[in-house]
Amino acid sequence: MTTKILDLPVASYVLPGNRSCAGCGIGIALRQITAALEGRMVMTVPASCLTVLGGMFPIASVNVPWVNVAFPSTAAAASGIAAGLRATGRAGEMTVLAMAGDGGTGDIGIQALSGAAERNEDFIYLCYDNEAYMNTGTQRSGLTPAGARTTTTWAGKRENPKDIPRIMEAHGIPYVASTSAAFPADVYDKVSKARGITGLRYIHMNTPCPSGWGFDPKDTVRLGKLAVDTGLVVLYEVEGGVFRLTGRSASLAKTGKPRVPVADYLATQTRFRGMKPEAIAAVQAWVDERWERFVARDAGVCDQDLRGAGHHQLR
Amino acid sequence: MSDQVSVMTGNEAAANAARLARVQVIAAYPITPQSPVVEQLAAWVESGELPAEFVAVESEHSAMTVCIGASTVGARTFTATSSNGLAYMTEQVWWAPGARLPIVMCVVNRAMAAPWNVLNDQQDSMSVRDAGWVQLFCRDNQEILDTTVQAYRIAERLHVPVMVCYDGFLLSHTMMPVAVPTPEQIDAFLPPFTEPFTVVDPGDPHNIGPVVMAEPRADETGATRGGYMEIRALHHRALLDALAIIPETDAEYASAVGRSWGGLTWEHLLDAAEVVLVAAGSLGTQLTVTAEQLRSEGIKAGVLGIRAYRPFPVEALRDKLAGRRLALVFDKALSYGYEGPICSDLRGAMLGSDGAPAVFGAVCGLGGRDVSPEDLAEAARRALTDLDAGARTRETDWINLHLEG
Amino acid sequence: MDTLTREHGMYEIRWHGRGGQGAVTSAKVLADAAFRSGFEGVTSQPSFGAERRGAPITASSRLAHESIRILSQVTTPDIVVVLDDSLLSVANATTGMRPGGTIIVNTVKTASELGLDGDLRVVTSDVTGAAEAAELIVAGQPMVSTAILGAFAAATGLITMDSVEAAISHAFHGPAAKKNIDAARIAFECTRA
Amino acid sequence: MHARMSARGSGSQMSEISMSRPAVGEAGRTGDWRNNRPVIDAAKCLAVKQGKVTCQICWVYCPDGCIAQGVGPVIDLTYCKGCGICAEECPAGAIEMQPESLHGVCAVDETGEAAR
Repeated sequence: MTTKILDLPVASYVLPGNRSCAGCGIGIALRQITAALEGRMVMTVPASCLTVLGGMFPIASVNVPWVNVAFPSTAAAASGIAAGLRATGRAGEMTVLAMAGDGGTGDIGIQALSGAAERNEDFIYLCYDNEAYMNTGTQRSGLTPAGARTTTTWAGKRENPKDIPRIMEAHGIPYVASTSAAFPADVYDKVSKARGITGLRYIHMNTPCPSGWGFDPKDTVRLGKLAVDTGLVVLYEVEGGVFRLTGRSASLAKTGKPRVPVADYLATQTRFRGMKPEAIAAVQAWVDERWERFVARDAGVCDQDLRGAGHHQLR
Repeated sequence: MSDQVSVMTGNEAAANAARLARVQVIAAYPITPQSPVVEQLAAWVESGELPAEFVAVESEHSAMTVCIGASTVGARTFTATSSNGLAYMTEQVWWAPGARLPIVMCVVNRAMAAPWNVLNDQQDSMSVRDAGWVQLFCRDNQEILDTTVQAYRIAERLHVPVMVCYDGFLLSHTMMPVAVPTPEQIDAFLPPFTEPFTVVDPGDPHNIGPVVMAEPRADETGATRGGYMEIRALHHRALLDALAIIPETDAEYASAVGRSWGGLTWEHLLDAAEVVLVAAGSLGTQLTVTAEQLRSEGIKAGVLGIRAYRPFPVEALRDKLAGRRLALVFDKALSYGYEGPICSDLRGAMLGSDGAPAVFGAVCGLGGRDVSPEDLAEAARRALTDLDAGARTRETDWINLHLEG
Repeated sequence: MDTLTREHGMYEIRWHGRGGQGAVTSAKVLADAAFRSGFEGVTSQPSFGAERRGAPITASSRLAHESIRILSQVTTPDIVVVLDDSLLSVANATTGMRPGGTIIVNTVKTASELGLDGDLRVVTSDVTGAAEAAELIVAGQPMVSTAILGAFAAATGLITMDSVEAAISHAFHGPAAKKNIDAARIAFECTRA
Repeated sequence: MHARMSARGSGSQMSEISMSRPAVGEAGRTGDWRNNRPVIDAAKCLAVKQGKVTCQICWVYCPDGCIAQGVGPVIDLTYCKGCGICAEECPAGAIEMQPESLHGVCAVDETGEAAR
């Protein structure tokens, strides 16, 4: 069951007057992430928008321990922090949370992340996916969706984004989840669940970005929800190899309600302006195919194959 | 209980030092000729002989990152690498000193690719000399063990990482007798690390390593705190402080363990020497044979070994070289388009000092090119001939180079 | 413009805007327009660092009849340009201004209503109104970044409207260029000293 | 101003490393970034109408943590950047984004009170 908004903790670790852009999705989610860990945590963060939100020396904007690290190194830094806490007898004092953007996770950070996942290091890795290098001015990443214009794909990106949660699942880690900053309670629940699991827990979080995507900051939540309603973003979790849809995606699948056409979502953002009908149709087909696969997995169709991939029980 | 002498490789000596230093987190990635260091440590961790976390990372970049993460939360850390491995971790080789983390890393000196070559020279560590680490060079396996232990004391007093450099194969894979101190001796010398600069505590949250502006800025109490340049200036000051801390630590080690390595520099036959042969690492050991040969020929030669390359011991070098006719510097590395790095640094250090000798450079041993004491002696004779002919500066002499086939 | 003349013939300009408002664009287009107006030396630079939408930012420009060899931020401006009057209370816009300097403010208020003290020449222009009149609206907001150059030309006489229009045409294309030029022309007309 | 590195002493107030402590307002009074301000219409707010801490949707979605739970919620206009998410998401349509110019430029504190 999803935690109700009124049951979410009131305690807040994200301080007002921080440096994030107005309407940034990261802030909405970070409030719940830190609350779910009750501040008993240490974050490690690479160069990214989150670094800026965290504040410039000598003042910090988030009231939890935080270690800034180099761009490619988030998962390795979390590995080192976890090892250091074990070695000094402090592992029980705090959860290690690695938090990086899509580029820091799926592009430059994927080697360290894959290594840490293979070693089943004991930390939560949360990727806030705002679908491009936003902190440097909206250059394409490997997770930028097809059709999106960025400052390095002026005519719109040709390729579909790589599916990092599936890559992480293939490592056989104990917990993989997909969530969205537009669903704070879903973020809270998944981080809370991950907190109680040992080993590498991976959470992928769609995070709308007003300035990079080209929409009015007031629409951050509305568009994040709309993305889920189209099936472009799917809320789910894979726990111990068992897949299930969660929250709005689960009800969408259960009711069989028609999904919102992708075109309606693309029309809300200037980054997709000028997309040709064929390109939109291709994205729709891609979303449909993925959605059918997710629904089938939710019904247990492909579960068996993927469950075999978990190998950490050997350790 | 006193030292037990065993015959071992330089890599084994380094591993023994890490064990004796009671390192808490080890992270490493294989590369020749460093791998045996961490293989040995992995075995000790598995057997329980060394109660440490061993993180078998997927790259050198991550090896240094794991040390950074673990050191940030106050653990004593160790890693080792060589050549391209060091180059691959370069980003983090800069991060560690900038974050003032007392990490110790052995660099088993090896030639840089391309082309591939696994043998010794010192190009790898020279290429990161400016990153802000203390760099110490070792001349034999005993010094590797003793220096690696000393490195922790230096690093943790200054909050600066220390790179212990020793020559690949020539030391790393060469067996020689090494006296291994007892754990009690080392425990008396090296207290646990308890005072990191970094604070990682949910009860007292800090944000470590955030963006620093160019100019100083007020903190939450209104007090002005430094900008990037002030933080870097204090880092530089710590390196300058190392000029005193390194010899002090060596002296403390001598009283605890009974062996001293001279601190910043070391010397052989320097009394009344007119020609001083200068080098870092095992080449210096060979040069002692060369100097004795030259003395037997009536040439007043001596050796001045560089133990601390960063910080560069300017005053010690000026003092030792004042009044000599010639300093002949042997580099196993090159700044392409210029000359050997130690030669450049030494010439700069001598400039304007009283009684400064002429400084000539020679490059040798790149990519493991063999060089004998006699080859080095021949280079010294050539240099003296040039000096007698009136040269005060000279092109770099390439020893044992066969461009003509 | 005697008050603006400096011994070495250089004019220093500081811009105050908000992230996303286009002050950096203003400074860039000014540099081009000034070059086209006969200044052999022009520079324009943002204040370097993270820019966030809505957050106050500054930019610097220099104009001279010789090549400019100073790249530091402008701290003693001859001219200050403020892209909206809400910045006056938060950005210390007049700090360091030279005596007799000119401050150009995008506002609907009059110069005296702004309450700016000191040995200053206060010039006002409803640049937002000009952008609205020219239908220069992006994402619901009137864009003042180029229109302000009309006010700059009227207030200082250092650049011609012809050069402003040429510089805008160089930076923008098609209908966008036309709207920007229209806005700059309207702003030129409604500038009051 | 310059200092000789070889001499210790000055600079003892300076930090050896970059390490910050948390405080509100790292980026300054970010309320200054705002073009439009959220104003809650108490007559429409569900929490006010029901006289208890209910709904709080504006609270949960505020990216900056500028809204405190309450009957009805309280917006901190010193730091509210004016993104408008609260107004967009309010199920009762009780929050309106009003142009700052209606309020004058320096009136944050008084009108912050008024907005409650």
